[in-house]
Amino acid sequence: MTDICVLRDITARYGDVTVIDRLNLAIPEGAFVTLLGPSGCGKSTTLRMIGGFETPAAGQVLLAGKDVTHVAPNHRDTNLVFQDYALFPHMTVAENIAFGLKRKGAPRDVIRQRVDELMQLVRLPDMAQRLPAMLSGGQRQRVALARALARDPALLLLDEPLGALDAKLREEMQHELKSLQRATGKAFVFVTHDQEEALTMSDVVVVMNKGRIEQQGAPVELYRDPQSRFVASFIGKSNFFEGRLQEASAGIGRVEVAGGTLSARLGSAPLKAGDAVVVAVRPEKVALATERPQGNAIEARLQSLSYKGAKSTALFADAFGRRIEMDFNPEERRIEAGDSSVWLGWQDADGIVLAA
Amino acid sequence: MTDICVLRDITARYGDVTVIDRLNLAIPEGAFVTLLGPSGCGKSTTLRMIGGFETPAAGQVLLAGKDVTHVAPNHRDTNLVFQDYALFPHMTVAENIAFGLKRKGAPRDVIRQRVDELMQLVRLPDMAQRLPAMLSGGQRQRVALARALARDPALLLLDEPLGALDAKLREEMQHELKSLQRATGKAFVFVTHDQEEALTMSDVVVVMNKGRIEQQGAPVELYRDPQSRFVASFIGKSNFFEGRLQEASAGIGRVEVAGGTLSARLGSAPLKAGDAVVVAVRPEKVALATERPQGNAIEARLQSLSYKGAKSTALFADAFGRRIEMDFNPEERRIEAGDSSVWLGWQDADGIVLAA
Amino acid sequence: MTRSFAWVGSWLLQAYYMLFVAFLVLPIFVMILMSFKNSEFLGFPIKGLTLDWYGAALADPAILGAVATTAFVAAVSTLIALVVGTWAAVALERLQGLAKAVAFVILCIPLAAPGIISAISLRIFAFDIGLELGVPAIIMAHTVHAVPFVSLMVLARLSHLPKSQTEAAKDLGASPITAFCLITLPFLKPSLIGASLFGLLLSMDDFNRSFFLGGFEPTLPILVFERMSTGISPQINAIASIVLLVTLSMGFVGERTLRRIGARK
Amino acid sequence: MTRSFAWVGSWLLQAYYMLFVAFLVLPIFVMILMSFKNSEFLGFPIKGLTLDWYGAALADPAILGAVATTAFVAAVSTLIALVVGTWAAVALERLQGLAKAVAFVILCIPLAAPGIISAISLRIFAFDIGLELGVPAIIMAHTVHAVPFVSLMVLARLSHLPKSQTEAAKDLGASPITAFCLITLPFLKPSLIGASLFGLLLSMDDFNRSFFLGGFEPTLPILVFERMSTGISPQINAIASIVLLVTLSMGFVGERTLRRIGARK
Repeated sequence: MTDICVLRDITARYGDVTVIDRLNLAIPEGAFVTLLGPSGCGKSTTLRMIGGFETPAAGQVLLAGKDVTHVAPNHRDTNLVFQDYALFPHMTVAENIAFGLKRKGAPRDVIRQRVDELMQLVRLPDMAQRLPAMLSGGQRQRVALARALARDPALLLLDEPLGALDAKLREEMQHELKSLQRATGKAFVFVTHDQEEALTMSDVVVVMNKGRIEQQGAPVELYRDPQSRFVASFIGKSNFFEGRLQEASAGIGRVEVAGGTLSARLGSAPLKAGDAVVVAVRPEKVALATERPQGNAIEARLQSLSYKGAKSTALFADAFGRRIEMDFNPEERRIEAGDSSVWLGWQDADGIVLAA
Repeated sequence: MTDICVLRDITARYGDVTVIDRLNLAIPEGAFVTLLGPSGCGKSTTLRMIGGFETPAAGQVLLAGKDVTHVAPNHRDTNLVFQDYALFPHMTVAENIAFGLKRKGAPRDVIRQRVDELMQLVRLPDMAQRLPAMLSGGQRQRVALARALARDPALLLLDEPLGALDAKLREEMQHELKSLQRATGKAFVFVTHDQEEALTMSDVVVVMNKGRIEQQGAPVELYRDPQSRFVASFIGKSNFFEGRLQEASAGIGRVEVAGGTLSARLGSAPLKAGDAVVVAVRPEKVALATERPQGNAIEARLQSLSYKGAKSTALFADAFGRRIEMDFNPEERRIEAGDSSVWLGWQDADGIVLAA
Repeated sequence: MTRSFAWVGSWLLQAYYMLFVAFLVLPIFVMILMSFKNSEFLGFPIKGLTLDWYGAALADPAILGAVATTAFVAAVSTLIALVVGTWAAVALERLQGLAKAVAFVILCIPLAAPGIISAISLRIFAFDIGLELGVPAIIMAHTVHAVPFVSLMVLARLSHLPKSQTEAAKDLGASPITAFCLITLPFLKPSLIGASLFGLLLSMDDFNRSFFLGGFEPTLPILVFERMSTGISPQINAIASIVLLVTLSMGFVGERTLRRIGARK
Repeated sequence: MTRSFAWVGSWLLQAYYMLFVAFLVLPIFVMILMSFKNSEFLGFPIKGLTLDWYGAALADPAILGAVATTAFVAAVSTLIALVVGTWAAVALERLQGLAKAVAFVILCIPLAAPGIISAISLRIFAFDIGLELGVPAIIMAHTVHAVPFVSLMVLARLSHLPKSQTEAAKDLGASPITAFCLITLPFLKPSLIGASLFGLLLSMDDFNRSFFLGGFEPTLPILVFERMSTGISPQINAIASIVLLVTLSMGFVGERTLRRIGARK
């Protein structure tokens, strides 16, 4: 698979602030790539540089092999779905979708046919003559998609387009976007700060933080093998135990933490004995026992219990002030509030040792 | 346990529209009661009638045994935490908290002591001289709580106070609110449209819809034994199979649906053979098999898969156009996309028969 | 009990309010009434009504001439101010930081200057640039006066144009100029209509500038003023009532138009 | 390449803009300049500068008297308009539906009426209610003129006061009146300051109403107008420059104050 878009050593600055720091990224053809990160991490700026709305201070943007770093958006073969949709309020749905085609000077009947086709594709027939103000949030979203797809761009860019929708509609649109991407076979670059959205939709998730890429990979990889503390806490939840690496062998590290020693898989970054590290453990991997279990064990007291229907969350605290979260199935196990201390444990393979 | 507040046959109208229809509700002393429902269900209006900001068209509001239906808010022993916090922008944190005490004519040093005490309680020391504009969302929330608690009300009312906070802070404040409620021993009436929030925090959840109470009970009761289709879909998710009740015996109903017969527990509402009903099944109760299982079985094809880290969701569709969601643990089972049809099944006790 | 007190209080408050509001419009109402009175004396009691004063006003060639001059000055100065003011607003919006602040303050100074001061300065200026007093000088003065209003109204709306609107147009292949014509201008339409109406009213109602820069063709306010030197007459009332009606209608139509446009968005 | 063209274009645009903006303030600048010129002739070239015209203006008892009258009229009419206008706004906010719309339109009519029409109607009204021309009549006219502005400014801000603010005050034990004084009034503070300044400027700069309702004590604009009948002189320029300076300073101080209050919120 070739790469439709490549960013080479991109740097971006606003005044004196470096918002993107020598970033390298390749977007494979036909892939659903998500840029994920907290607000201010540079994900939107990266997207806007691909679209031509920002010019990098250094580095190159390649589109289908050609350097487009200094090409204006109206001469670039990308289209952007804006966060606020940016539908033109004085134009009907059909006029909005036709806008890009008219700029190309396409003949009238070609435009009409393409607009019909796109309105079928995004499932909005019979809306051609409505003004955007008369549409619901989900419908506006669909018009914005159709408009951006109208010029058949090499790459579709989406800047948090689901942010304004409510939870139910959001989930529906996630399914639709994913199947639209499959149907068109185009590469999509999707920006979001919502980790669940990123996991659900993407082929590749690129996790960004402070203008740099922390980790990229398939959703399962990122969830199972986070390679930094940031990724382990930003994608899903993790319990962290800070300590110092004692020894590393056969992919398992032994970490000295307050009150004992923990064992866990080693992350891919090179670590050596004596390094400050954290052991990260997912809440659903934590098991409860009344007796001290073999292997990893932390003695703690229950702080609070919250019932969430399909799962429950128990919050424990240990003698060293650490808070440990445990997710469990309330159908399979009951935890009673009480004052006695309990033991929490997990398999070595369920924890991961990361640089602190 | 006596009831601190009782609503008797409350009706509320805006113009010709009846927003609350003969509602009866009792708030037990010291309980955390949540009014849960979609927007426009009348939950906020109910809260505002307890606080005295709306006067019911009919019915009575009793507070600590006394009829306060026509008593103005400034003469009522309740305090409200507003959705937008309603902090006074020209007053410091300390002045905001002291506002209610000054209206009572409390002496200066009593006020100062109580303000200090409250700022300790909500963990906001050293903020006394700040203006609200200089505080973060979570801090404003805490000031609003302290201000509402200052007059030591018989009942604290909270109108979606966590709506404006981001996910992380929201979860933190849920824990804090719950422990604050335990610490003060006061009854809290909390309004929200977020079912997870309601389940997590409440002793009693009152589910409202269209101005009426659909069901009330402990969180576990509502999730396990929803008594209406509305509750089954509003609290958690459910798959629904529409059909007609064939026979009911020993707490189990047999329901004829398109393509076969399903068995499930009967809900508490009286149903008789021939009634139109739905069978509701939680996504996490659905099991997958390649052969037709014993008991409940639906043949379906996989539509889409979404990975969410700790769980995955598979969306199936059957020959009758029904969409069936199944949640599963991606560590325990893999589902591959494919064209062949599969069988979905569940235990009789995991479904519930409800009026359609 | 408390409730019925509150009710009476609220009723009294509203009654007082109505009385007071009536007081605000009473002078205008009396003026219109007197223009229909069949007597030269502008006081009560009114013994009979007549339309004669209107007939006389509308048959007076001086008045008709003044109406024509007023309309011409208003139309031309508004048109120029509209183009120049919009352009100035767009240019100002592109400036950054200090330059923007300075340009904005400079734009506001002519607005804040009292009418008579502004008139004096424009008269000196006209004298210094060799522009003779008369209709062109009035148009110059009205234009200079109207431009800041146009610019501020356009700026106010321009600041509400999401950046994404013009970006989307460019993303879809529009050049910056096409994007301005197809997206920015239509977005500014309510401001432009509002500014036109405001400019017309400003020019039609202006006394100071028209007086100090006028020649031998008076605008309507100047004519009314000159006639007043012989005392207020029912005929002046008739002219004043017509002017008032036209002004209010323009305001009303403008408000309706803007509301209709607003509702579509 | 495209970029440097754009840069030149943008630079040219800015240069043009600066020139144009300069043209807007040029008349005012020339007027001020002429007030320092040591000659009666108000044109170029300027051969020498002097402060004599200012000295003469400030030593003229007629001018000093006019300043006192102007200040008195402005202060009294603004004070009354502030109280009445705020009260009218609060009352209007409590009305509902049609009553509110009607009250609002009535409030706007005096605003939309041209200055000279308003002045004529107020003069007839003063005559009919037996109020003699002079300072009290001017105060009446200025008050009636200022009230709608005050009301609209207060209303604009009142509509941004979240209902929860006064509800919270009542929830915490405040009576409706206490809630108004402790919460609503402080919230309105920026509007009230803005309306005061605007009312003062409106009164100080008014020509039409002061002219038609005035007696033997002229306000400053009237005095300037009367002196103009003998032609524009450097002394008038000096007075005009001082008035302009005072006006702009008031506007500037007001803007700063409002901005400071705004930043605190």
